[in-house]
Amino acid sequence: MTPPTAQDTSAGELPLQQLDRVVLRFAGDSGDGMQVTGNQFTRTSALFGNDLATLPDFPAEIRAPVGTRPGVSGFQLQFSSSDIHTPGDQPDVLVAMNPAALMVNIDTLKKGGIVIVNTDAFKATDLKKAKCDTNPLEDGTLDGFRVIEVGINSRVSEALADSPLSNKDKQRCKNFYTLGLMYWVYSRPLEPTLEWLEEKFKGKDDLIAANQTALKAGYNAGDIRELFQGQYEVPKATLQPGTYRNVMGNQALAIGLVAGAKLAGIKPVYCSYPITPASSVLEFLAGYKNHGVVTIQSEDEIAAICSAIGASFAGSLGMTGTSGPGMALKGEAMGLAISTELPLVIVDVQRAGPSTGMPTKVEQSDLLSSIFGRNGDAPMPVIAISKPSDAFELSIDACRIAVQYMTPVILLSDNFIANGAEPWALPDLDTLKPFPVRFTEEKTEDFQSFGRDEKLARPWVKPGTPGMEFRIGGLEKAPSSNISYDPDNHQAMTDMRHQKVRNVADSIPTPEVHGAESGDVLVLGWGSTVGILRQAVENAQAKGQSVSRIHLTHVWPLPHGLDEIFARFKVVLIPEMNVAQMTSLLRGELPDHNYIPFNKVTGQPFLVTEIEAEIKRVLDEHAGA
Amino acid sequence: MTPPTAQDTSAGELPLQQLDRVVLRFAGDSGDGMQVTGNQFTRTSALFGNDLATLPDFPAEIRAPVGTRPGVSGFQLQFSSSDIHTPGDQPDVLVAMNPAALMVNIDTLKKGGIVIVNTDAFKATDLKKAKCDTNPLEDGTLDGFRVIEVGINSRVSEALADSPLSNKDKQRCKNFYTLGLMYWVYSRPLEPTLEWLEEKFKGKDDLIAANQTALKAGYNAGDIRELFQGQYEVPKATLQPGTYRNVMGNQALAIGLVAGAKLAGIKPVYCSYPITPASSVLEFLAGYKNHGVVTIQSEDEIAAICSAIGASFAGSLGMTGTSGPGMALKGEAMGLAISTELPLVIVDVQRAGPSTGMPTKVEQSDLLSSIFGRNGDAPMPVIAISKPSDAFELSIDACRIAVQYMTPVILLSDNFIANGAEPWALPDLDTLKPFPVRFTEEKTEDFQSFGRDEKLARPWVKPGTPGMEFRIGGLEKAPSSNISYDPDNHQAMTDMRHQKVRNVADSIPTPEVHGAESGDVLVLGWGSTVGILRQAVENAQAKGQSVSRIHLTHVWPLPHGLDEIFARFKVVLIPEMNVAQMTSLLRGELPDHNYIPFNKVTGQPFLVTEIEAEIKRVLDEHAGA
Amino acid sequence: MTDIAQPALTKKDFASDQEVRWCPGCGDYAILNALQKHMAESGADPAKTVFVSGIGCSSRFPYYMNTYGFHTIHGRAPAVATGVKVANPDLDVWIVTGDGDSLSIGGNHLAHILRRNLDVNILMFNNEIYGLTKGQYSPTSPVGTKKKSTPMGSIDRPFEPAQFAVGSQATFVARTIDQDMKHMSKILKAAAAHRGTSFIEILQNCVIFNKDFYATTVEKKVRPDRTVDLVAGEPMIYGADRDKGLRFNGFTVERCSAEEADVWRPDTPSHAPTVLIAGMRDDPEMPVPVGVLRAVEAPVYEVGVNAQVEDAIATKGAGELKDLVYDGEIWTVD
Amino acid sequence: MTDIAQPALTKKDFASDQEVRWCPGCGDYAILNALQKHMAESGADPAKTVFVSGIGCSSRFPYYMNTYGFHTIHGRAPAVATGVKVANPDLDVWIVTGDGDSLSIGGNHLAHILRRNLDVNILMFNNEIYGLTKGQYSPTSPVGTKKKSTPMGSIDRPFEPAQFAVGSQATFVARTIDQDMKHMSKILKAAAAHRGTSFIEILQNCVIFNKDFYATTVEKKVRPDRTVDLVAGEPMIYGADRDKGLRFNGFTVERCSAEEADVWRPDTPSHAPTVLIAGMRDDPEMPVPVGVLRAVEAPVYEVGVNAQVEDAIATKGAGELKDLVYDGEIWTVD
Ligand SMILES: Cc1ncc(C[n+]2csc(CCOP(=O)(O)OP(=O)(O)O)c2C)c(N)n1
Ligand SMILES: Cc1ncc(C[n+]2csc(CCOP(=O)(O)OP(=O)(O)O)c2C)c(N)n1
Ligand code: SF4
Ligand code: SF4
Ligand SMILES: [Mg+2]
Ligand SMILES: [Mg+2]
Repeated sequence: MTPPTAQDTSAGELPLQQLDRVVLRFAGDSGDGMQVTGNQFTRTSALFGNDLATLPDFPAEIRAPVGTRPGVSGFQLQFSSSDIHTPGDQPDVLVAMNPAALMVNIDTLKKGGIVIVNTDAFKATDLKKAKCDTNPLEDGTLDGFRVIEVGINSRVSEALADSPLSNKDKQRCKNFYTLGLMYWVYSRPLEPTLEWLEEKFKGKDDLIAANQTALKAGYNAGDIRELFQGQYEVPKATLQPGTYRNVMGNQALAIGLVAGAKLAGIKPVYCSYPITPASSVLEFLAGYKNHGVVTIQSEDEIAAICSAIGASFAGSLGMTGTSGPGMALKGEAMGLAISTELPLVIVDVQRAGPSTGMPTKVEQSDLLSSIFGRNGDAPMPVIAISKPSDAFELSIDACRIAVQYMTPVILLSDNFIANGAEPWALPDLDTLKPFPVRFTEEKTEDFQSFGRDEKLARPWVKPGTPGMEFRIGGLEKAPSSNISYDPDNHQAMTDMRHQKVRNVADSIPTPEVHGAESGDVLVLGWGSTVGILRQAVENAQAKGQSVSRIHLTHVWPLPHGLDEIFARFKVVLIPEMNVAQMTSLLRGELPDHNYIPFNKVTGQPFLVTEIEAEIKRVLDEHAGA
Repeated sequence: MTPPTAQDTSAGELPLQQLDRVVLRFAGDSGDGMQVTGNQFTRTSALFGNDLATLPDFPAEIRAPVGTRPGVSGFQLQFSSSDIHTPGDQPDVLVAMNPAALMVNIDTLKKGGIVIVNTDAFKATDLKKAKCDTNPLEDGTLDGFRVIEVGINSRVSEALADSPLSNKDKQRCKNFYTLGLMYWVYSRPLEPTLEWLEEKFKGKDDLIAANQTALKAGYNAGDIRELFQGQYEVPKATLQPGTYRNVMGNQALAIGLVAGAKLAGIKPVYCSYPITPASSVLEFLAGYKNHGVVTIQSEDEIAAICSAIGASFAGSLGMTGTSGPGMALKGEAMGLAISTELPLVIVDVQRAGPSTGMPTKVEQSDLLSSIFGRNGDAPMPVIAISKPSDAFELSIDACRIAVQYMTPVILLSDNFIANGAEPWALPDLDTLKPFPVRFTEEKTEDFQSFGRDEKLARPWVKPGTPGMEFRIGGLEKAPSSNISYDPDNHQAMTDMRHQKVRNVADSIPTPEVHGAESGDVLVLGWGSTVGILRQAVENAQAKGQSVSRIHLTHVWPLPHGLDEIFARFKVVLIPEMNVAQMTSLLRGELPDHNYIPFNKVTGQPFLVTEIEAEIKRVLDEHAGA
Repeated sequence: MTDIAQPALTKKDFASDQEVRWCPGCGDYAILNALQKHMAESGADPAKTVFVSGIGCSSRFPYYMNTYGFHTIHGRAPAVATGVKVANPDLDVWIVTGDGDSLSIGGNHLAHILRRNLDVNILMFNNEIYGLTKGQYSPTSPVGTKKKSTPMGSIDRPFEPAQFAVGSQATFVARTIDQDMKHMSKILKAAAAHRGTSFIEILQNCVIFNKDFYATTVEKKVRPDRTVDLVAGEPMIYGADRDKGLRFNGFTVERCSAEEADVWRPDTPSHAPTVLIAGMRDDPEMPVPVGVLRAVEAPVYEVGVNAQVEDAIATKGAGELKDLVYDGEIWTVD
Repeated sequence: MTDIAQPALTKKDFASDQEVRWCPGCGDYAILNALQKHMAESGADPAKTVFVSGIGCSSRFPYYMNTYGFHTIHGRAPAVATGVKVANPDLDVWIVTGDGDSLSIGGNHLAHILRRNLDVNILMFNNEIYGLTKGQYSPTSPVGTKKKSTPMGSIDRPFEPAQFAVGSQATFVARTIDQDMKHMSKILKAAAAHRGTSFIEILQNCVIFNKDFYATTVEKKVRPDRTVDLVAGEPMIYGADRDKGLRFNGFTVERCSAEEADVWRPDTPSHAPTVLIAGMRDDPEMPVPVGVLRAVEAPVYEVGVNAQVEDAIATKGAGELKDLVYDGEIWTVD
């Protein structure tokens, strides 16, 4: 599909203003379809050619009571004609479908921003459900904002007067009316959504017609246009040339795991027990059976990792995925995979903890437990995805490391990445380097089940191979794989396991420094903070501050070259969504540098402004030093 | 009982030589009763007034095949007329009941040491079982040692010619014959063991008589005496005045947990699933029911910790205990205890890992996983026992911290402590400070289930209390205990949980520096290395080296004052039985010092000489700096 | 256990101040309602009542009861409840769990609490789906269930909860229906009266992810013909006109006329009648049995545990710390 | 599954080079012996045979078989074996476990593998004790067991393994005795022939920590009168003189003369006969049933899982990576 044009031929009389970027937030009840609205706006903008970033924000409950604050569902997106890396700190425009949505979101709206409210949803009962003692439309709550009041319910009823749908069903078209309105304001084409509706409701013509009518009605609501004092246009961005699609983190991750197994030339067996926000990895993979993907929904997380280990033992690529509480359960079995040196990919889509914590909120607090959270000296590589679009590549790399080094690998993602969607510059698949597994099928003179290649990986023998029968287990073993309690052997095996994991660093690139190669402050990040840190650092650099940035994807072992890079900066500033875990790690590993942790543990991503302010604070404190 | 005298009135003609200390090792088949022999020698020496330290060394199998190397059971002890802190690096004397025992242990014997062999057990079949191609008595294996050959089997048969026991049963008295022999050599009294036998076999007069006869026959074996060229005496040590008993680590720990609960004034509920080497904590506690101790043998480790959490929720003191693999399973539930802020004591008797590892061998490799091994930011205090005799005090302290701070606490021990026995200078029980729990029974104006006292502990409300009903769980909560997804609340609660654990440092002493307050090298240890490090550092100090020593019991949070202490030394040398875990921890926490890790991961304790050599190496490298 | 006293408290007194957050129409509301009613009617003391749950939509239950409550971790409620009850046998402990919580991750703890026979009540909300994680099949979903993680249909044969429970030596097993308030109340009362672990499966409607299962099995319109309410000592009769019956024929259950129906005896020592009757679930021709499926007497775990402590004290005397510390061979150094 | 071929390999070929390290006299030796014999006689291919175990004395088993072997972690063998079998259904997978490994920590995985009905064989060595950890009571120890952790006797009511297995929807349940080589061989053969999960409980003598249990139940001298060997299609007869019989009477089993004995039908659709017969274990007057206690047909999990993959390929075509990556709405920027 080629991008449609943004021409609104009917905009005639009202001014058309060009904007570089806009942050838009849709908020309503979970039943109001705000995720669909947001996704449609995103899709249309992507097809149009904007750069963009999104932030869906689900309620914790499946269906919280209608109209209540916990039931509010939100979707924020930033679309732009230039490079952007975050969904934006503060919306320029807030669409609030009811009082609860207004109250939950109004604090984030930019001073002077636009708020579009559905006045039909501000009746006394609505206010009560939202726990508003007074009407926020009247009590001064909205002072300082530009308020655009639209009776969306009535307008939808009017527009759909002729539709055969029930009243209730008609009201379910409210989100498309709103979307139409916003399409007009931002000069977006209707076609992509009109087409999407036909696809989506195929066979249900009344629904297609009603939603399309509502969309157009919103778009054409002439009288409302006046309130906006004009239309805006956010021109196409000059994006990196290439082929794009939108992708969510969990989906890109799932595709990456399949790709990894294909590049290894073996069957992927993904075993998992559902848990928010990792469940959809299982669900995506279950849909890829025609790619030879085997999925097992296990009875619990322990069974899941154990079955994955069994699959790897049998010569497939065992994989498992979960979130924090499930990770805490898998520790013992991770030890088994480490001790038996079997390849395994363990996905951890992090969420806010400790314990059950806040399952739908973001956090990066499983870093140290990923690295250290098992009994004994039990080292294993850990990789951290930064955004949906690199989930593909890093998942492949996790598979590569697993089979090349005969080791379990942890692949960290988080809630923000998992459910966030962004344009993915599709890779040229021919450039992907295969890393085919070569099972050992014959015994050479000096063959040992725990013999070593140049990477220190042991040979992988596949059960079923005649003459190669062997036994392994979690007890300490001699190179022959027989049980050994020999003291020197235990020392040697312990050292071997450590060194093997350290060796992984030889196969990963030193991360790039963005900005000057030396200076006052180096901002170091990992994981899903990447866009925010990039934006903040670019802003700081634009102000002439001596700040550079580095982002880690391979967090254990650390890549080579960091010591030299850190040495070129006065301080290394480490913003993290946890209590200074990366800081502890780096101090333990590369003790000779001045690390400054900057932490936020609210279940919400950092704001660009927060990072900018911290950079400034650190510069003030250390630049002179 | 008052210590019997050491006078051997029959020693007459042979010289009596005084020794300061002796290291003795009994080794035989698991069926040979070497543990009993060792324990009797220990007991007699303790009653006599020596200082001593022991090292039992069990085979991994319950009953390995008779006569094989894996079936060898050993018991080493050092007894001394002066202060000692270790069972000794190398035995002066080795008693080897069969070829397997000889082969497994001969390498550790001091050059020129004495080896006593049971020649009756060196027949061709015995040699085959022990996988000896040639007879070690003849092939030069024993060159450089003083070999004393005794046909123990025949001598026992002779001595018991009149006993009505079967031949097989007679041969089971071999160990007492051997013990008698060693009693003579080291001028030990027979009475304590003669009495013990009467107690032990009460009602089985034939057994009593036979064992007593064997013991005396060994003691009186005049012709063997010649071979020893005399008798030795290790005079009483000038021990710290006080009342003593021998105690094993797991027993002292169990008693400490009971004491802790008594001092807290609440019922201890210990829930555990058996695992080597933690099982005997459960077994000891199950014997203390008349102290109001409740024990539950749970279906697994997860159930065990969960039941303990339930017990604490109900107002008892929940406790659980396990070893490495079990710890790895408890992570998720630990998070629940952290999130709900319930008191709980979690005992981890460490063993060699990773995975199943070497269950009967020692290691200190659960340090970092104890501190970091759970999803989310999930801080919890960690205490490390150093030796059997301080297990009592530190177990009490774990209980104190748990109830005073409303937090789970990990209490680390290890295999070496658990099964090691040593004289315990019994505490004056009147000096133990009670820390009675005060349940909150009424709501003050500002009562909140997660309100805070000056320590930041929340109030403990006991179900059953009228009018105080509340709900808790693992989801993030507001101070009211209601579920909260509020971002600021999560930040505040996360910070609170961290600060509360940090506050524990206010209630623990800064550890003492042994030796000069400043200097070149500070040797830092934790856990069961204490005796070895003490000996090594004292030896180094005696040589005039600039070395001091510090030993941590509270490993998380770190006690106050370490930064200042470390700053007074050029380097901090950290010997550990793991891969530099304490070093990583200290670098992360107190980054400004020069830490040098020194690691041994063989499943065996350090030798004093190894530590001395490393101290020297470090001094050579850094003293000039 | 509690004597039926003059209800001093009303149903409302058992509602906490927390907003209930299940989906509109969810069967959980009715169960909450029934429980609050039961508590009031049985004269329960909120201060002595504890609800312990795992994780799942169902497991949010304790937050809505104005009693003590513990929302623990997934699958572990029986283990936590064991600690609560052993520590304080005076508390009236209720476990609330889902089909995933209790039979997927928590199957082992469920089995063990049943064999130990603690005097607690287990309410297992069976909606044959994982609700909270948004609709994956569960260990009670029938073969062929097409849900998010099984686009081509599930393969695993389901557990039959009553059979699982008796296979774990349960002393009390019952089944009821969220929408049948009267029946639920009756079963709750019977469970509360039972001394030992009462396992109650409640067929519950997840209107969002699995309402079809419910509609074809126990929804009001199909219920009379699709279920049979088994009452101890009464003939096994069902049908809108109560004209249908069930009888045993060797090791099968057969449909028959009401007159020919056998009498139901949930106190039969053998598990056989329970597993036979519960096995009808596999057969679409047969009604789903509800009511008390098994009720036998057996010693109670927490009673035994605490009795040993008392016995030990009675025989050895209440231990003093010094007896433990100053024990065995003691010597003095001056 | 394997056709009985001319035994090309001998029993010895199935012994690994590892020294066997159980206590002298341990019943595990006899079982190892029986297995090696079975493998040789059934013409098994060592390269296609995998033994998976948990942790315990029993679980050391794989080290002694000259096949592929995986000594995993405590209680998890069924989960590991599930992965092995699903990944490669051609492998002949045997699980070796103990009463603690399978019914204490591993109860849930055991239950789930049974309901899924993977085509594997489970050998559960029941010595009613934790051997490896030196003698604590287990979930199969009778009430009142006085061992290390229960000086005043255990309180928990034990599981009855066969009842637990059928409660978990097992399709094949059998019981045999370590010292009865002939019977063991017969049962191993039957289990190997069964398509689906075969659960075999082997009464095993732990001579160190629990030999008394064994002596009073199945030791050679008491065996003829204390056990009954149930054979499909044959009357239930036992006794040294084979003069005693068993018959069903409603929901009870009664002793009777050999002539009056009922015929044993382990393929009865209902679980009832199995739970009835297995329930005799509670009654010291009744013999312990051995033999095949249940054998029914049901679909096999790994077959279904892999068939879905094949079906998907057949209907959608074998997927190429580009189909996944270049999927959905694609646009280009030049
Ligand atoms: C250790 C762990 N694993 C997985 C989850 C995710 N999870 C929460 S509830 C649930 C299943 C819920 O199903 P059910 O018990 O049937 O309850 P329902 O929501 O249907 O009432 C799962 C898989 C979790 N919270 N913790
Ligand atoms: C996670 C974990 N918990 C506990 C243990 C200790 N453990 C090893 S085997 C065992 C029980 C063994 O009993 P059983 O399964 O009956 O085997 P047996 O030794 O009697 O053959 C226990 C508790 C362990 N190895 N791992
Ligand atoms: S998802 Fe289903 S079970 Fe959960 S609250 Fe909604 S309707 Fe109820
Ligand atoms: S302890 Fe018991 S089960 Fe284990 S090897 Fe010895 S006799 Fe066998
Ligand atoms: Mg459910
Ligand atoms: Mg056992």
